[in-house]
Amino acid sequence: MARTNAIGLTKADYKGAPTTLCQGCGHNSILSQIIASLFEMNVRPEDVVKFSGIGCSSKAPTYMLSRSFGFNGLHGRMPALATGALVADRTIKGIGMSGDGDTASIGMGHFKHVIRRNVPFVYIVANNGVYGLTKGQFSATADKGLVLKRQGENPYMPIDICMEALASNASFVARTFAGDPKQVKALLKAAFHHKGLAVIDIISPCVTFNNRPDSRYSYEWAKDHEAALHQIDFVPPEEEIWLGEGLEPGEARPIRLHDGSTIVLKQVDEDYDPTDRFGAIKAIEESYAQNVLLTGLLYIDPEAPNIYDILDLPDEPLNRLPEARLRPPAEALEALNAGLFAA
Amino acid sequence: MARTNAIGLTKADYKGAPTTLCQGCGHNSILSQIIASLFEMNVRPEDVVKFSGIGCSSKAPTYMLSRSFGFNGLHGRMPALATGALVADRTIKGIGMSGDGDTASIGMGHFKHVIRRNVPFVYIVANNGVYGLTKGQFSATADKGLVLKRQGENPYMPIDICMEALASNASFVARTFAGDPKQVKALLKAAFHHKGLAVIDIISPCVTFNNRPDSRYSYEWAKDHEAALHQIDFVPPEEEIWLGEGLEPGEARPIRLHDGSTIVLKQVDEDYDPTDRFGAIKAIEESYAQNVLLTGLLYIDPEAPNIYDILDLPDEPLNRLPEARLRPPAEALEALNAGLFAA
Amino acid sequence: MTSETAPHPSPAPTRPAVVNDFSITVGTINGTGSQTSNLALLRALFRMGIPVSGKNLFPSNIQGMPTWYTIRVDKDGFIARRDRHEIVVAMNPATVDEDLDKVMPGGVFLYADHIKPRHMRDDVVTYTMPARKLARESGAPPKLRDYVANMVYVGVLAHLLGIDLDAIHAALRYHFHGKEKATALNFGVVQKAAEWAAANLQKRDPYRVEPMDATRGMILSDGNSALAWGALFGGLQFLSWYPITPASSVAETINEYIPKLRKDPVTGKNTVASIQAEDELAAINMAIGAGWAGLRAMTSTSGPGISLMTEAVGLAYYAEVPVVLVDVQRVGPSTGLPTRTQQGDITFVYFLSHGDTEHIMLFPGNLNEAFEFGWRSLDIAERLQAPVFLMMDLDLGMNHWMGKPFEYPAQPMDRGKVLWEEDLKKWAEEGRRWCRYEDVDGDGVPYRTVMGNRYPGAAYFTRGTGHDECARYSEDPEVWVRVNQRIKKKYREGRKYLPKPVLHTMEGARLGIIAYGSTEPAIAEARHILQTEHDMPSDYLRVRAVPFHDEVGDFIAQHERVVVVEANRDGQLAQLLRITYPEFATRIESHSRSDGLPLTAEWVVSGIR
Amino acid sequence: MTSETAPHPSPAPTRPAVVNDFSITVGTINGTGSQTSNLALLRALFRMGIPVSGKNLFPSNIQGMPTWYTIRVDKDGFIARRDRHEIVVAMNPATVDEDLDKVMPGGVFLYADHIKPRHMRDDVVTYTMPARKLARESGAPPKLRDYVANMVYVGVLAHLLGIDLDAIHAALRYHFHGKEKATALNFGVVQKAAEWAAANLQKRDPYRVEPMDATRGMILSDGNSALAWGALFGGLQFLSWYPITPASSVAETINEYIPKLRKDPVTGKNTVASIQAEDELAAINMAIGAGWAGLRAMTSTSGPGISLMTEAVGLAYYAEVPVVLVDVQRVGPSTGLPTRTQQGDITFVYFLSHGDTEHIMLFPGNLNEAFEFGWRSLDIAERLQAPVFLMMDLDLGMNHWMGKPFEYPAQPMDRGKVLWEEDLKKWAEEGRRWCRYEDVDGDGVPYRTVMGNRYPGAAYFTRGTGHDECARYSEDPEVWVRVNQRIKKKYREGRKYLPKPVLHTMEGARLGIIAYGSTEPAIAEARHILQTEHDMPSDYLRVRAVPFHDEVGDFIAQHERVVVVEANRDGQLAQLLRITYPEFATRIESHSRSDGLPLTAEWVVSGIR
Ligand SMILES: Cc1ncc(C[n+]2csc(CCOP(=O)(O)OP(=O)(O)O)c2C)c(N)n1
Ligand SMILES: Cc1ncc(C[n+]2csc(CCOP(=O)(O)OP(=O)(O)O)c2C)c(N)n1
Ligand code: SF4
Ligand code: SF4
Ligand SMILES: [Mg+2]
Ligand SMILES: [Mg+2]
Repeated sequence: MARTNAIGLTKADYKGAPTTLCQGCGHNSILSQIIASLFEMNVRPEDVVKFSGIGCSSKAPTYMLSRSFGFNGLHGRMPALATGALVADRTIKGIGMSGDGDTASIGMGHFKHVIRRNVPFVYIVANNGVYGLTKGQFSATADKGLVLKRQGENPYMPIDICMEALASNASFVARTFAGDPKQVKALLKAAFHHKGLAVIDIISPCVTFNNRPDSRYSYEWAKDHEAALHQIDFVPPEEEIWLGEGLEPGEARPIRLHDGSTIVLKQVDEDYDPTDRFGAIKAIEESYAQNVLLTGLLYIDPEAPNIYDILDLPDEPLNRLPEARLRPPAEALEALNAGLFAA
Repeated sequence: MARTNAIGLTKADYKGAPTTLCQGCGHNSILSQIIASLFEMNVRPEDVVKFSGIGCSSKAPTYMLSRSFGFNGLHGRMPALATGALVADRTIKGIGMSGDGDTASIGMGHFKHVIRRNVPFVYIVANNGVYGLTKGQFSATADKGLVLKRQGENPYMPIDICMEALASNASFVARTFAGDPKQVKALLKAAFHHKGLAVIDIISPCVTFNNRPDSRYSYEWAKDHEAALHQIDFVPPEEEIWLGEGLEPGEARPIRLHDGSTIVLKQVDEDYDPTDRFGAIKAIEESYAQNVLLTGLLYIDPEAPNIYDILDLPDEPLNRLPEARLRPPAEALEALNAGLFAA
Repeated sequence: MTSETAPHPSPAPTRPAVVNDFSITVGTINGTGSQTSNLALLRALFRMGIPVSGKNLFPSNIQGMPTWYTIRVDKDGFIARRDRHEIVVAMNPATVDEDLDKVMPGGVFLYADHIKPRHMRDDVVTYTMPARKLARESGAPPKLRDYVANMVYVGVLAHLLGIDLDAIHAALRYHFHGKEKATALNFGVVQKAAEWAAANLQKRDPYRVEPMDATRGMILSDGNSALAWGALFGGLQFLSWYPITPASSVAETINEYIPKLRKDPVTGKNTVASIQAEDELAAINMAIGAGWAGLRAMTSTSGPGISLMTEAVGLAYYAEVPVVLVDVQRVGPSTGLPTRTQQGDITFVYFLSHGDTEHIMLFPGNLNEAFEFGWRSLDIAERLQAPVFLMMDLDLGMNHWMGKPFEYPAQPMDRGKVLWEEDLKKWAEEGRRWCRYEDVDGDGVPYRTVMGNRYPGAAYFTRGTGHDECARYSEDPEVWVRVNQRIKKKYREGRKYLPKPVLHTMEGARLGIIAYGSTEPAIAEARHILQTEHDMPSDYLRVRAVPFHDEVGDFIAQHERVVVVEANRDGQLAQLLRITYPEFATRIESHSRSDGLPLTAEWVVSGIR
Repeated sequence: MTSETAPHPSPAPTRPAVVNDFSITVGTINGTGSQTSNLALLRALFRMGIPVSGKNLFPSNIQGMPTWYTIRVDKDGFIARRDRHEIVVAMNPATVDEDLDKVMPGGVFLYADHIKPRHMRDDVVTYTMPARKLARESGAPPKLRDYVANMVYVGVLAHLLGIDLDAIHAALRYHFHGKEKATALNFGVVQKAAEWAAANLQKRDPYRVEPMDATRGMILSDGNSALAWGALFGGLQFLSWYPITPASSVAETINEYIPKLRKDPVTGKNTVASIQAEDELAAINMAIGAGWAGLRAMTSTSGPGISLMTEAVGLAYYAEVPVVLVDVQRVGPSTGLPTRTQQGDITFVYFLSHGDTEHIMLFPGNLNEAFEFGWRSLDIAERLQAPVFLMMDLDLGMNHWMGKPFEYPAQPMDRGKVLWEEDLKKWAEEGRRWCRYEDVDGDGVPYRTVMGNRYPGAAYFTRGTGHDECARYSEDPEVWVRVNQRIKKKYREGRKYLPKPVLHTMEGARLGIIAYGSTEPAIAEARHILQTEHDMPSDYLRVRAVPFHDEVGDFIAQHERVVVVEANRDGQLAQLLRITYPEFATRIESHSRSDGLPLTAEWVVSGIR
């Protein structure tokens, strides 16, 4: 019998339609980790909603969580779509799945502005440096100098998703690699419990169009060059934090999230403070100089006000308020009329 | 008689239609400095082209350089418009004028991507933290906590134009203040001679909607808090660099541009290297901590390849090539036909 | 016309009085607060019981450019714009000469004495006034002098025309939200100016006002505010917007009134989420997200914004998401004339987005319909699970109109076919299967669930790609045909939920006029002229929605000649009518014009008689 | 149908031979290289002199999903899609059952022996083939086995139908750009498979091919490539694009051929600037900038991209900037069916952008027109200083069509009314004043200068806001009317530069058919059927441009009944015809369908007979 979690569900309860992505596509690994993390966190699929734009990455949500609502919107507009929807029910948690084309080209403006609004959802960029679904054109995150079939050589400097997120004051910024499932899962859990927008840039190789070993987006390069900032553990609110066998307190850094859960970073670089935005920028800069793929939780501000704080909405789902709480009474209209300039 | 410059023009030759901006609008000061810089650099207005988006700032180009071609395009799309046009004639230099709304909201994506393409023109963001032309709504650069008439309090963190430009690898990034005409002019000259895209974020107070002394975009605040990184001199290619009376070589930093002209930075902070991108980011970060308006040439990469290099176009204006150089000969079509699968 | 010799040549004062039947046009400089003066005049006349309208002709600019305000006073209640200007007030040196040219022969020209017209006309009555002097003497701080100088013409006109000073006082107090100091300062100038005029001007023109009883029980407001309030009373839950003239005030009014009207009675929190988006692409996608998730969602913009929303509207159409798009039309194509009015987005919006579409448009024709459609559009969108376009225009949206007090929505909110947990439970008990896009009732409208519904099987996956009745991805040709034909049916059948056209008939009419939206006053006046001056009685059908009700076809069938009058270049509604009623295509005549100004009755008549 | 008993039940082989008159449909898995096999078949048949067409029915997906390829072989040259499938090849276990169902009674079902159909039919001839075994034996590296397995059906069909192996060899060599190794590997499998078939299969079906002489001098290509080449021969100077199916190959082909065709003979540099934009908003604004600056500019996209270009198209319309927009139509609304074909953007594009607009559309109907309009559209855009829409569709753009070799442009490039320094000098000498938007020639087309012209007074300021004849900012109502009426005139008068409709007549026809674009083959075949089977001769007008030439109105006037056939839901061209010709609105019948597939002659006939 399949293993069940604390709310009695099996992993199958978190699955979606069979994937139609290519065999070996990084996006498929991401899907597995989303499923695994929700299963392990005992989240009801009904309490999750999925959003995406357009691309192979954006098709992915079809292949998970068929018991969750989902909206596969327009190319580049996922952040806006998710913002509108998430306002409707604060008790639901969002997962937005996008690609590097979807986010770093056509969706760049919305990406920046959803960050400013700190809308609480997990914003995954399944980043393969290429346009998969349209068959292999350069995306804005492609390495300078990369040569792709039919496209020639990319002459432009790449956009760095994490750098962009940090520049615009994102409250949660992480980078990971689809080939490092453990880290992906841990970061997903942390992101899921973050109070605001959690940006996760996941290097997710496109085996069909951009997996040559000289590409930063290939499995081979990423595996060989991954440099993890730390090991990440997520501790749900109800559990006690356990820093690990024989670990000195100084060797682990716990970060408390708004809902009482905790992220524990182990084997941390002593100097690295994930609540220091500028330090995160610096680390990214240096990772390029060192030619490594820096992964881990780069930055977090666990308490930054989110859009619910800003809009001052009721705690109940807005979409369930009855007419009596939405339509002002007749007296209000009388007062309004009385306040107008009348003859 | 009016003073003429080396090519025999008076300042009037650089003027446009009478301004219809508000009296005291920072954008008017920027216009004056553009006119002054071109006059002093002996640039023929016919060798300049103006672009803009939509906004008070974007209307501004009408009020200068009536002898130059100009295109007042769509809201947020100036970078794309300018890119297309500038490809047509490499012998023309572009000035793009935009606003904070135009660039940091609707135009954010194009801003990022014109930076990647390093299209050689002066990209001015006349930044007032507000939507002037639509009467005073918050823009994305507005201070958090700012209160504006009819709009309430701004709950969002501001976008920093220079930070965004640096994050995306811009090759020239400067910040200045419309109330500091000397610096504006010097930076404009440097920008004009830069090989690639030159981003200048000019704090340009909107006297009608955002000039309260507690706003970072007011004349008063900016004047009181301006902290210039250096004094800037621009030396055209034909002139000799003169480091100034009694100045030790170490006290001035010359930066040679691709066309042989030189930017000389004086009274420099010893530690500040404007060719160090990361240092620039750091300086901006620190300026917020110190609550100052940091101005000057933040970053320059004088040799980054521009779009002309990338597209490998002829040096002559593309738009003047005759038919014989545009339409392949009949033999080429025969060869093409011969290469097709025929019965 | 005879003329005096001194001090200004002007016609003899012996003409019969013209009472409550003229237009006043004031030429000022924008950014000098003339709106306060003009509204004071408008409101005072209205308070006196006289039908009025006020139209602001302003530049796309913030400060220093010419701007004009026209008040039409008409005892018969005809308040359309006119090309005739009986009384012109010149406060702007830059336009004084053209302002003078505007005055109709025999009319009045009143100008501030710091202004020097280059020529004079001997066929108009001219008065000057010491606007700056009186402003200086008012004790107003120097910064406010330009503002209060504009109060001078209010006072002078009050004297010349006989406008009730108490009514002006009331108008000012209203304007300044009851603030005594501002009211007193301004009213003081009005009084002083009136006194000055009484002492120094000799009335030589025939125009005056007299109190009437034609506005009792009415209010004055602008269409954008009315719409905003309507939406708030409609239970609006989500607004996304991006600033643009002439639509901004829809959102700004909503934002202003959320604290007043939409604090949750239970928690004291806001029950409307309002977000200023980064652009119109974001605005519409947010609104679609919200509408999809079960919120009553709206976005407000003008033509350029609609253009940017094009792709997303196709998504809403095909994924069947309720959302209201307010289009406060200004003059296009392109940036066009951002501060002028047009009915120019009709065919554009109807066919909006690639692929086969046909959209629902509502055309409010007055203040009360702006309010009503403000709430009704939310009902329609949710009922039909479709984007609904509320086609306003600058004239109705930003100008001041008379109206009745707003009426409380006549019916409870129609949330359409939404299934919550208990509904699905009942369906299950009844053995009914729910599929998102199934035409259960035969009206083309499927049942929907919304995000947050936790019932097993309630969740579905929404997409703009091909999908079958159960919302499953599909590239099957037959499925595509079926689903899209069902949607077509939904629009055909759904017409019954849209506001019906309004019919006005005249005895013996053979001529039919079709029009819509803000041209209402011009049509009303034109019909009067046609009947009285040209012996052409007419029937008039005011269309209030597209797709058309059968009544529209019937109306065309019943009239030998049907003239479609509209404020655009190409006769856009006429085009849609020809498509819809090919059998009558030839009898549909188009009379259209777009110059940025509201239509005049004279122009309407010119194309019909 | 009688049936044998063993090994597979199948009809008697005694039926008369069916020669060069059937369809072959192959069901495979995408990403397995079946395109190589299918093209080899298509090209070989074509090389044998037999009229063919090949249509790819592929999913919106990269790898692993079902995909079908249909080759129609028709001795009479009718090459439209058909719903009948005489021969079906099944290579995909996931679709084998539906593939079997597709075979028409009496037809052939050929499947790979690793596939197990769930049922069998006794009314079709069935063959199996050891595809995997032969692939294994081919010596191909394991990675390529799936690819070469697809070569097996090529060889088997070659044997069964009598396809010339040399022709297949030539087709493969062409496909692999002459690379011997790849050609040999694949051809080896074809040969082996043919040999296997010869040894193991007993032909029990009537289908075969015979060489003909119906394709001599012709070529095979796809419309997107043709268009791309046409544009390059048209002197294209600027291309901006954003990837989207089914348009990407327009830009990719242009990029591929810039080095081959457009190296400057003088400097060796590129004479085309091609930029992959960050989105379609950027793409169109770049192209407008380039067109404005005097470059021949184009952007290529599909429906969703056009939707995003909406605002900018209004700017190009009103600021009068030449630019070509290629719309390779796919199925909308919304993301719709990205890999299926439709003529669904007609009314949408015609009315594109807010305000009054009416756009120019060109409809290439075949490969050679795709090439010709590729260059001609650039001429038209510059001649009329306007956006020009080149309305392709997926069927014409991405499928393989027969055509004549491309013809060199028949006339020099028409750069329109552009004034350079020397021109302005001449004007000045002649005392003529130049103003950007002045209608000098009475045809509505003004003269323009372009960026870089240094002549005094050559520069002007372009804007999407109101402007007068001299390009000065203007909010004047009369100016607005004048300029926009002049633009309207430009479109009316400019029709003479657009490709005229093509007329095909039949003796005694009273029926008129109007159609456009890629439906050409279906119409041709349908007319044949109507004439021969239903005694309904027809005249056929193939429209190649909107706005319509007078010939279109004349054609309608001359026919009692006019059926407009198109591949969309709403009969979009018929709607435009009704608007343009209200006097004939009732005789214009619409016969339209949109299911994502190219129209069939049978369906066309069904709506007419
Ligand atoms: C408006 C619009 N333009 C273009 C497309 C075509 N398109 C589909 S997916 C895609 C790129 C997706 O790239 P990315 O986001 O990196 O996803 P990936 O497929 O690589 O996972 C594009 C351009 C579209 N669907 N809509
Ligand atoms: C597509 C579109 N949306 C909205 C507008 C309305 N609009 C005109 S100017 C402007 C804001 C300009 O702000 P900014 O760029 O900061 O310029 P400023 O006026 O402050 O100088 C807006 C939103 C427009 N013209 N087009
Ligand atoms: S094409 Fe690339 S991104 Fe798309 S499914 Fe295949 S491997 Fe993944
Ligand atoms: S409104 Fe503000 S930005 Fe616009 S012209 Fe006036 S001061 Fe300048
Ligand atoms: Mg990608
Ligand atoms: Mg601004």
